[in-house]
Amino acid sequence: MLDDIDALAARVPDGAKVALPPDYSGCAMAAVRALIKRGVRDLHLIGVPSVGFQGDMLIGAGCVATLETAAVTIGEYGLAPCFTRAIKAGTIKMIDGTCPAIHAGLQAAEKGIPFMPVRGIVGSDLLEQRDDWMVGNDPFGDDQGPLVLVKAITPDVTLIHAPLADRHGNAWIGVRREMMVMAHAAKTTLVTFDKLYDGDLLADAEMAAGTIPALYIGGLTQVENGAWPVGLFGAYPADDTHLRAYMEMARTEEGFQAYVNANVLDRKAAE
Amino acid sequence: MLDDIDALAARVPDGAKVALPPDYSGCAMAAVRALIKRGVRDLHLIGVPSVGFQGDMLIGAGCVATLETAAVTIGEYGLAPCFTRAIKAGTIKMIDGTCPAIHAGLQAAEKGIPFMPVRGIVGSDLLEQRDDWMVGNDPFGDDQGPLVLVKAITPDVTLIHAPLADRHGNAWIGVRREMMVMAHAAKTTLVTFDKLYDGDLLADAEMAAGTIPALYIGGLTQVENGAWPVGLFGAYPADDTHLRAYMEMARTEEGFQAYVNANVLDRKAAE
Amino acid sequence: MTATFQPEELLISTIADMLDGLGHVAIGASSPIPGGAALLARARSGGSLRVSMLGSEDHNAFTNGGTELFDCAAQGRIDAFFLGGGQIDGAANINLVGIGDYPQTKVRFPGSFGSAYLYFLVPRVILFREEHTPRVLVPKVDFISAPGTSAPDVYRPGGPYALVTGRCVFDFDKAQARFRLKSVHPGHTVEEVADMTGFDCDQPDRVGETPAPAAETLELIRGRVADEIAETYPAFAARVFNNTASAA
Amino acid sequence: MTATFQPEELLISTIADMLDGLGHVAIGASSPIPGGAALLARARSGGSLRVSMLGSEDHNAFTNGGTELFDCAAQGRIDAFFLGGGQIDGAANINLVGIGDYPQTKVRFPGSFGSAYLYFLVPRVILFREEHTPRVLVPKVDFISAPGTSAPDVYRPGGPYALVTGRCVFDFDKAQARFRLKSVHPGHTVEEVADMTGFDCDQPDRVGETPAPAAETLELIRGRVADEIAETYPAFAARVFNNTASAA
Repeated sequence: MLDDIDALAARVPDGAKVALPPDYSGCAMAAVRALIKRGVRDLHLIGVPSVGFQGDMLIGAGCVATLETAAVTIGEYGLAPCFTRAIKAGTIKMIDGTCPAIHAGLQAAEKGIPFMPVRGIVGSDLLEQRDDWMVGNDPFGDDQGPLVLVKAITPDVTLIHAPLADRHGNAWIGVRREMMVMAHAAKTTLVTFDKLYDGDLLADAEMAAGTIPALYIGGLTQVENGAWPVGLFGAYPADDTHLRAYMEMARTEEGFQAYVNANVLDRKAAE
Repeated sequence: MLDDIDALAARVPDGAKVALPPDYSGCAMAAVRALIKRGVRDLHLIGVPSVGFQGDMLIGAGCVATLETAAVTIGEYGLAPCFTRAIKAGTIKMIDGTCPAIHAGLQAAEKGIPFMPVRGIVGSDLLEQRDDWMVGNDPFGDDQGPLVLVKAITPDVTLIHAPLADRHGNAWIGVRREMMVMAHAAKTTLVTFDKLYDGDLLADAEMAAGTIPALYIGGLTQVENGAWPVGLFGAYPADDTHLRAYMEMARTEEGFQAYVNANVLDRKAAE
Repeated sequence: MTATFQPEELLISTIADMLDGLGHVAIGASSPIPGGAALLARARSGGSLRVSMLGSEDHNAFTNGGTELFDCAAQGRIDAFFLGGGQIDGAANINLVGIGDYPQTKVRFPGSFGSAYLYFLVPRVILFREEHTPRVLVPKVDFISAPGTSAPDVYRPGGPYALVTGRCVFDFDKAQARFRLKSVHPGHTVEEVADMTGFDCDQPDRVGETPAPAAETLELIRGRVADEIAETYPAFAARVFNNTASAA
Repeated sequence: MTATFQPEELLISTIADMLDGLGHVAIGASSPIPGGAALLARARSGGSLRVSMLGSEDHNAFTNGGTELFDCAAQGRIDAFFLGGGQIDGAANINLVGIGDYPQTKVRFPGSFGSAYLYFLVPRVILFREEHTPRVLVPKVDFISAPGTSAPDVYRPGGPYALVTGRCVFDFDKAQARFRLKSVHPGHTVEEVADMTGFDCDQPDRVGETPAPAAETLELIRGRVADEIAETYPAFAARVFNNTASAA
């Protein structure tokens, strides 16, 4: 158990390959603010399979060198403003993917194999951009045509927010098992969590089924409401008013900087 | 929801490829007895990744043409008597595998891909027996040597016993997620279960994490103590006395037949 | 008897008609109208239609995280899905990436999501884009996120079934790789559709009007469907149905 | 001070010494003595050693079903594992399949389990077989479930570390692909080991005696370890430790 969110953020080195879940999963937004406050640089973000406000903020704050994702989406709020600006300006390297290929790459890392075959994709312009995807064939020759072979994706860090964790270092994520694969695939996983579970999550058969074992987790810290202003499945909805204000402010670089000043730099990271 | 265990057993056609879990997972023993009573023939059993009393009984009763598994094991009780006899007599076709390759084959089916790469295996005599395993290479040439490519395994039926199921047709299996992969990979899944969960397993975030959705399940029926005489994780231990009696009787073909007469044919299937 | 209805209600009703009789419909991110259509079809199915909606907790039968939708599609267990496109061309190629030269596109869309996969594997993919302008419906997309058709050697049980816009419905002819105008929504005209469509398509001599939602359909949409969709799309439900059931 | 001890207690103590300082030890099916050794090592580690025991509910940190042990090994997260063998030969090849011509072997063992994989991937694989006879320790196995060594081009971070039997401990020299007698258990002799070993191996001039378990080790084994192992192996615990804590 780490002391606070800054101690957790300190474990993400500059240049790290960091896997992040989408806004409907478990977003460690407080940790993202701590990373921006620390001024982390040159991150290679992987959206699993897409990324939302976390990605937009880190890009806006200049923390990102490379973005690998199937999409950047902030749902009903519109196009991600900092991401859109960065693409236009060419300030980040973009690696466009497709959801099942990102999952497959992580599953390959989970299984310790160098690649995983994926259906579809052939004929998409995505394929031409990727030197980590190849077209191959079914070696058993069942003649169902070409397959795409996706290279394993091994994040240095998986960064997530969980509703619950226990003193043994286990974290509960319920059915949001993309975070389980992310934890298995990554070299280490950093977790913020809302509430301390009083007991051993693995000792309760019902809780265990949705728990990432401590085995995969390199550091945890409690941050109540740690997904804010994004929502957390089963716990709380997104802070609509705040997110609309973000969208409004982030329309310009200056506005985004004002947002960061007010919400990241001038405040304690844990709201 | 099916009327009874015989209605469930009727859904396993002769010649079906049937995936079964090992004794420490969720064994539908009552369904196995119902299958023997019905006189099912020519099954292709897949032990995921090994099989225990279920396999031994089905083999002893002459229901099995082919056995594909990483092992037949009944743990502390000794060597599986009917299996051992069948191998010696050459009455079943044996397809020896290794645990991760069986899991990989099922995961390939789960993902709708024709094969999955697996580490290890090269240099094992297992490889020479398998026309559904091939040696291949990493197409990205990271020079970590040969890989085994395992062909997808698509069971016709996955047959399991779960501690709980609900009226919507969802079944709870907790952390025993090999049964989840088996359900995803198979054309259909048949489930017996101990207790009816009063509500919707998918609506409860804690239960949902360990639940096979009805989507994958072709039939369910309640059989209390349905894993007996094998144990059920978190619910009840194996019936040691009964299993020892089985081991004693099954040492000979006549003894096994006497066991079947007493425990399968002369009794109601649900004890 | 005709009732007045909103454009969103017509679209929900029109799409729902394409889902009747199916077993399992899945809905991706940011798709309130397809989601509403699936929930309407489910309400009419007597419970036989399963709906799996990304981002929903109530309408989601998945328990294996982000991979399950894709695995499930590959297993043949999903009958219909929806895709949109920043650009859609006459061969049903879709572009979810951007306009201009990749990667530094002058307009950037969110990204391809699962389109490059689901378009191949789901039998009935319904293309849906409310905006029907030459800017969206183009002769040729700038970036193919997912192709409309594939060479015969490509494994492709799935593909485009129809294109629904704010003005009309197109069917898709896979053999010809061309759209065919099927019906024009009430209040719109064939000429207007022709003017606003940037791609070439087949146009029969007589093109009907998209059927208006029946009164009982509207009642279902405004009642049960509005309540159900509000869980995942509260802003949409509030705007269209004045539904504030899920307001925080 | 020397205490009397049972053979199982010596084996548990001997194997546990090979696990001290590791981070994560996994135990497969039907392995009460390796299981006991891992639980002993954990008891001595002050909680830093993780133990994942197949079939156990109390000592199992896995939540992803049957695949997790194998995936975890491939990720490099398992430091030690145990394998046995119906036959084990001098090159550390193991046979878990049968004696005679495959497939209609005249003696059939349960099967290869995960050996053909874990033997390659887990750095410290300890071979354990209580029976030490020429029938088990053979010049060449009839069927290679998993090979002791591999060609240099094969990805193999793991492999055999030692062979522990009811009579002695062998180390394994990977470069030579040969066992080397390390110590003989109390009550057994080097000559007896030579007689009962069917394969050729290196034998130093002086071979020590396997250290007897210390009194505090025996106390731990008979107390905490006996209680903990009884959950997964009640028959073993009852027989060896007269432990009936888990009797139904």
